[in-house]
Amino acid sequence: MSIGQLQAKIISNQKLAGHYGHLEFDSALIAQQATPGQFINIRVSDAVEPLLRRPLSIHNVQGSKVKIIYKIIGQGTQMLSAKQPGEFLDIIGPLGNGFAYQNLVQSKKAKSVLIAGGMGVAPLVFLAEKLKSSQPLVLIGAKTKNEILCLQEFKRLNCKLALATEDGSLGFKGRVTDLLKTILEKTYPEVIFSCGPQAMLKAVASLALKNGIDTQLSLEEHMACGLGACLGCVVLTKNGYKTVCKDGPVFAGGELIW
Amino acid sequence: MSIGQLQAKIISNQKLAGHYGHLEFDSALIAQQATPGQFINIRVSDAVEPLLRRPLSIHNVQGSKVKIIYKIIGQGTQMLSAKQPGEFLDIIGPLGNGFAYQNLVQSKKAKSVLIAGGMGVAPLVFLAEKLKSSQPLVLIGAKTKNEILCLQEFKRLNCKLALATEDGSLGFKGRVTDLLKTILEKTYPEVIFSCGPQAMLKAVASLALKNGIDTQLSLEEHMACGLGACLGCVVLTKNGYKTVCKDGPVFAGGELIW
Amino acid sequence: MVKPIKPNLSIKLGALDLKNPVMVASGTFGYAQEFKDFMDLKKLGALVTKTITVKPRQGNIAPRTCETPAGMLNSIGLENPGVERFLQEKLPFLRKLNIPVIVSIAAEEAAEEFVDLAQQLDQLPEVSAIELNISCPNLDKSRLISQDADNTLEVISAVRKVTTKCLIAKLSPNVTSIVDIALAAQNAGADALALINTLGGMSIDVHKRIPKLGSWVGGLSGPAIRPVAIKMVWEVYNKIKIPIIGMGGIIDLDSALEFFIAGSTAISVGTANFINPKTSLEIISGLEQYMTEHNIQNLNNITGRLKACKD
Amino acid sequence: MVKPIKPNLSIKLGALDLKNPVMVASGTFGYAQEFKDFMDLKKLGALVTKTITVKPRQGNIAPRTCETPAGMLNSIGLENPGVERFLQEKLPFLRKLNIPVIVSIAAEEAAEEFVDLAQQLDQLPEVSAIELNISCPNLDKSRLISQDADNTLEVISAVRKVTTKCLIAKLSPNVTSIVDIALAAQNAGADALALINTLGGMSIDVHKRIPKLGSWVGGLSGPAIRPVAIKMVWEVYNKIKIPIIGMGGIIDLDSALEFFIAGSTAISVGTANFINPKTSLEIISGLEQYMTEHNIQNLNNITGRLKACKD
Ligand SMILES: Cc1cc2nc3c(=O)[nH]c(=O)nc-3n(C[C@H](O)[C@H](O)[C@H](O)COP(=O)(O)OP(=O)(O)OC[C@H]3O[C@@H](n4cnc5c(N)ncnc54)[C@H](O)[C@@H]3O)c2cc1C
Ligand SMILES: Cc1cc2nc3c(=O)[nH]c(=O)nc-3n(C[C@H](O)[C@H](O)[C@H](O)COP(=O)(O)OP(=O)(O)OC[C@H]3O[C@@H](n4cnc5c(N)ncnc54)[C@H](O)[C@@H]3O)c2cc1C
Ligand SMILES: Cc1cc2nc3c(=O)[nH]c(=O)nc-3n(C[C@H](O)[C@H](O)[C@H](O)COP(=O)(O)O)c2cc1C
Ligand SMILES: Cc1cc2nc3c(=O)[nH]c(=O)nc-3n(C[C@H](O)[C@H](O)[C@H](O)COP(=O)(O)O)c2cc1C
Ligand code: FES
Ligand code: FES
Repeated sequence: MSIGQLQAKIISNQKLAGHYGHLEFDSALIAQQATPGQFINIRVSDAVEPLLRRPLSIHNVQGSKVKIIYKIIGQGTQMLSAKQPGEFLDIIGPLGNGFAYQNLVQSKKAKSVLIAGGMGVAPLVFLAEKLKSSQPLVLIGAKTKNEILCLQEFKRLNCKLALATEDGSLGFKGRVTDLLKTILEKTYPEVIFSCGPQAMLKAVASLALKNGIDTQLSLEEHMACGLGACLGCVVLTKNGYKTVCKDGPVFAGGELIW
Repeated sequence: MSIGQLQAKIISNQKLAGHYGHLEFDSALIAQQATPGQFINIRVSDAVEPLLRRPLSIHNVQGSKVKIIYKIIGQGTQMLSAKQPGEFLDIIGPLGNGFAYQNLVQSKKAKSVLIAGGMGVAPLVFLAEKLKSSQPLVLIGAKTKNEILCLQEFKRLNCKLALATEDGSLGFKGRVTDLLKTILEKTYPEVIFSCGPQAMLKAVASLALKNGIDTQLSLEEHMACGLGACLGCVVLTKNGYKTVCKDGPVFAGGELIW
Repeated sequence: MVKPIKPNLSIKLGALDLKNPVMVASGTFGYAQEFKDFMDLKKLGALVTKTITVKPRQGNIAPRTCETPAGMLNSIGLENPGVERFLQEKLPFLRKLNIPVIVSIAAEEAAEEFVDLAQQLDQLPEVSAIELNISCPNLDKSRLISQDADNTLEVISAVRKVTTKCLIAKLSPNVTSIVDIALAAQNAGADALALINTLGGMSIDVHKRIPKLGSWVGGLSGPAIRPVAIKMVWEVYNKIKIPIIGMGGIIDLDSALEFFIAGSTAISVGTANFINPKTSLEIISGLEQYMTEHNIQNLNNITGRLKACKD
Repeated sequence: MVKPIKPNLSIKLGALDLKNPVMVASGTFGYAQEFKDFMDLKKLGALVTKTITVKPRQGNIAPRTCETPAGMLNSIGLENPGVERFLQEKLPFLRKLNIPVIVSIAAEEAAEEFVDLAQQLDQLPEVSAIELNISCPNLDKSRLISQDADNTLEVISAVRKVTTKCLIAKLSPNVTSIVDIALAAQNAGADALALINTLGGMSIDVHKRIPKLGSWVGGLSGPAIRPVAIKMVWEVYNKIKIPIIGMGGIIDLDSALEFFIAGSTAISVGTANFINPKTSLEIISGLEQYMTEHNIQNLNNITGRLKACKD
């Protein structure tokens, strides 16, 4: 598997409700190699502002098309949202190590739970697609209703869905990790895959640990190179610091020191 | 007369042939006060790149409409050329002291010559309009044919026109100052108004001096504030350094020390 | 919810009271007159003049400014009309504004000029404070006063003897240890420190192969230098007792807050005055709103209040 | 018109020959392996490794980088596997590239570590040069070696005694006089100088009120610092005889040319490797084209060739 730096043509770039966007570009190299949990590093401006690339998860692939979804939070994602179809994006990818899921692909019965917090849905749709034969249970949590993303996509993949919003505007009222707690009283998955805010991932990890369940957690850190070269994006693990961009972004929960 | 900082709505922004553009915006404050030779200072980006405003001459005014023409030479003018009608431009102006021409306005016979080099036409169209009753002679010089700008506008103002291109692709073959030399053998204007590259202005000044003709020259210097506050944009005069943005941009040729 | 009380933006620099902590930096606001047409100058916390010398100065040859990534270089060279004409031609307008006027002064040759200037200004009620520019990179000197702790101590001590006015020492970032210089200034009796002046810099036109500045080298300012300024403010804040006036790349409320949190009692807007002349006024109103929303009564609940680590 | 001759991009750093003057800066290119997938590493003039220490180093706590206007801060803290594992795990790949490998080294506690490391590296044919990182701002030391001329002289002299390899001294810009330090390095027998390491900086998240870097302060790099680096290169170039490797905000051919014209014999690409990993290769081909177009045969017709003034 090899990383490429390429000029990828934008196929579509749509604003979603709220401050979200959905972008498709064309890259056989990335589409063919990408595995769920990997990401790309996008240069949003060819000027010096903003200076660094922006890391974004591979949301899904289709033929030679690669999809990403993004939340507009600052200058970089703002500029990304302004890109027009037909323009070219300077992209480096696919990057990092994705989720370890292969042993579950063939299985016919649900052995896995996917938990997304907010934008954490981004890499999980791709994963759900790989696991669809086993109909994984997908938990999505957010502050409020309209921050629950990708519902339709998960439904299309006929995943079992359970939702949680902190204000109760949709599904279970409370944290998605509280929802998980209740669920773990009934079901006993082999693996929990999760992506979202660090606090949530930490809660997921400790819950799973209590129940003796493996976890695969996708982390975020501020990145400069995205290639494992600058050693900027580290997290502390039982084997010392590791880079989120190269050793991760997905880590086994048991490996991490919070 | 008072300077304003305003958000002016762009009425139109057209690309002209070559690397030129033509922008109209709405500002009663500037349109009503502006005199030929004054300029405005435009903030082309609300990020920190490029950091400083860009000074541009007032090309003409019509009612509350203000026109500028620009040559795309770098990041700032590039960004300016990308602005869309309806967008708002952060503009400070009108700035500086324009051409001293009032004593000629009423005159019926041509007493003045206007000499433009390249983009130097920018402020001279506005001036020609004020002087049209006296049908001034307008000399325009450029490297080649398609760098001769605003021909139609000067014709509409029924100015007498004489052109010079260094490659001879249009009009007199050679420097516009050489053309001026031949003209000064026949005619004897009271004032020469000129705007263009420094080397050209210098040549115009010395020619005029030889012939005992007053000159009004519009200079350019790198600017930070555009308000006379930073003392960054100075030129050396017989009375010491003066600011191009506040004391100028127009100076009497005799005042300058080259 | 109880209606929040109006926050108190006033601060003290030595004996000098400011109604708010936002001023405009020396050399970036001329003598204020240039900005009167389009902003309400009376709202400023204080105003620092372009640096004045005893004799008039022509300044350096053009070009005197150029743009750099997220910053600019300048080599004005302290062009100013000299103290006499300043008092006649510039000060009257400033007086009418009824805001604290801080006069920045520098010496061209001998340090005594500082004393001479300070003595003249000390007489004038309309001068609220004196800022000693011992850090201008645009005098062709091999070493600036504020690049040496002993010289800093000496010069400020001498001036301290001849004036009771609030005395501000403006320091250069081009030093190995800003803390050493800051301590010297404090020991010499400075009432406050202005941090930072410009960073030495140079830029070349690679096509013409000439320096972009007529005098080759100049001072770097603007957002580009903000991280350098923030670090120095923070380091100095932890070692001295006198208030700090923070500056270096402030362009909006957030960048101003960064300086307060790093340890500034007041802040100064410089290069941003060229880009958006209203920056300082927008920071004042923004600051008031911010303090109201977060129910912060006094600025000393922001100054230096950096949390140990994220939790 | 006569067909122009192919320009000669080769340069010399002491006894070391480089086929072209473009290298990648320590800490910004890992151990090259990270970039092998998408660029032809063999084209590089030379490659400088991440700084190596005697013992393995964990480095600083996260976050270790943050963005600033036209720049970035880093506080990696010299994370590295230690010299032993470097030789076992990293050097073999580098050897295969057949390009000059410059190993950057630093001491954690005692200056003797420099000597120790230099002795080990001196043995190895695959090591072309040794760069002494006496300027890393990310060791919690009050003062860096290269912030003191005497320490600089001492350390480099000691290393000079134990190796005949090309010795490069990497200097910190956080000094009052870069020339004093450069002279000390030259007198100590350094073959070349690397200018500049990062500028000390700090950035604060004003909403959380915490420093953006886990270790609070770090080093500023990127286009923002280029004017500072250019000035130092130019000043040092005029005072010393040994070649300068210029760096600080190089992102393209023009910014590279700026460093050559200011007096650099070679240049190093740092932060730009994160933004466009091919920057160094594009500069090499761009430089060749530039020299061909302008009929410049050798780089010494560019290095330091700044015209006195515009005409
Ligand atoms: C491996 C990985 C995958 C990601 N996938 C997605 C995704 O699929 N969709 C999505 O919307 N966002 C994703 N993010 C977060 C995304 O990178 C940031 O939201 C984005 O960089 C913000 O840039 P900005 O300029 O808009 O915001 P600003 O806050 O202005 O960015 C300032 C700096 O902080 C960095 N930064 C800000 N937020 C984050 C963050 N959460 N993680 C890392 N760096 C950050 C930026 O890269 C930039 O360098 C991912 C992050 C990582 C590390
Ligand atoms: C009083 C005045 C009136 C002007 N009128 C016009 C006009 O009507 N039409 C037009 O096309 N141009 C005009 N110019 C020139 C115009 O300001 C520059 O072309 C423009 O600033 C270039 O910006 P840039 O970012 O595209 O180029 P860059 O070269 O990237 O700009 C880099 C820096 O140099 C400055 N700069 C570059 N060229 C000039 C210049 N010739 N004069 C002053 N500063 C410069 C820029 O402002 C910027 O700060 C005028 C300049 C002045 C001083
Ligand atoms: C054009 C210009 C002129 C300046 N002149 C002076 C001066 O005369 N005296 C002085 O103490 N500082 C002077 N400075 C420095 C500023 O006061 C300020 O310390 C510095 O620019 C950093 O702040 P900034 O990044 O907000 O501009 C000048 C700065 C600029 C840009
Ligand atoms: C993330 C990062 C890590 C760095 N690590 C080192 C290092 O280990 N040793 C060293 O001598 N310089 C190190 N540097 C400094 C660079 O080598 C270079 O001197 C500096 O970044 C200026 O160049 P630039 O602006 O092109 O990045 C590092 C810089 C960055 C950005
Ligand atoms: S971002 Fe450079 S190592 Fe991860
Ligand atoms: S640009 Fe500031 S004085 Fe002219």
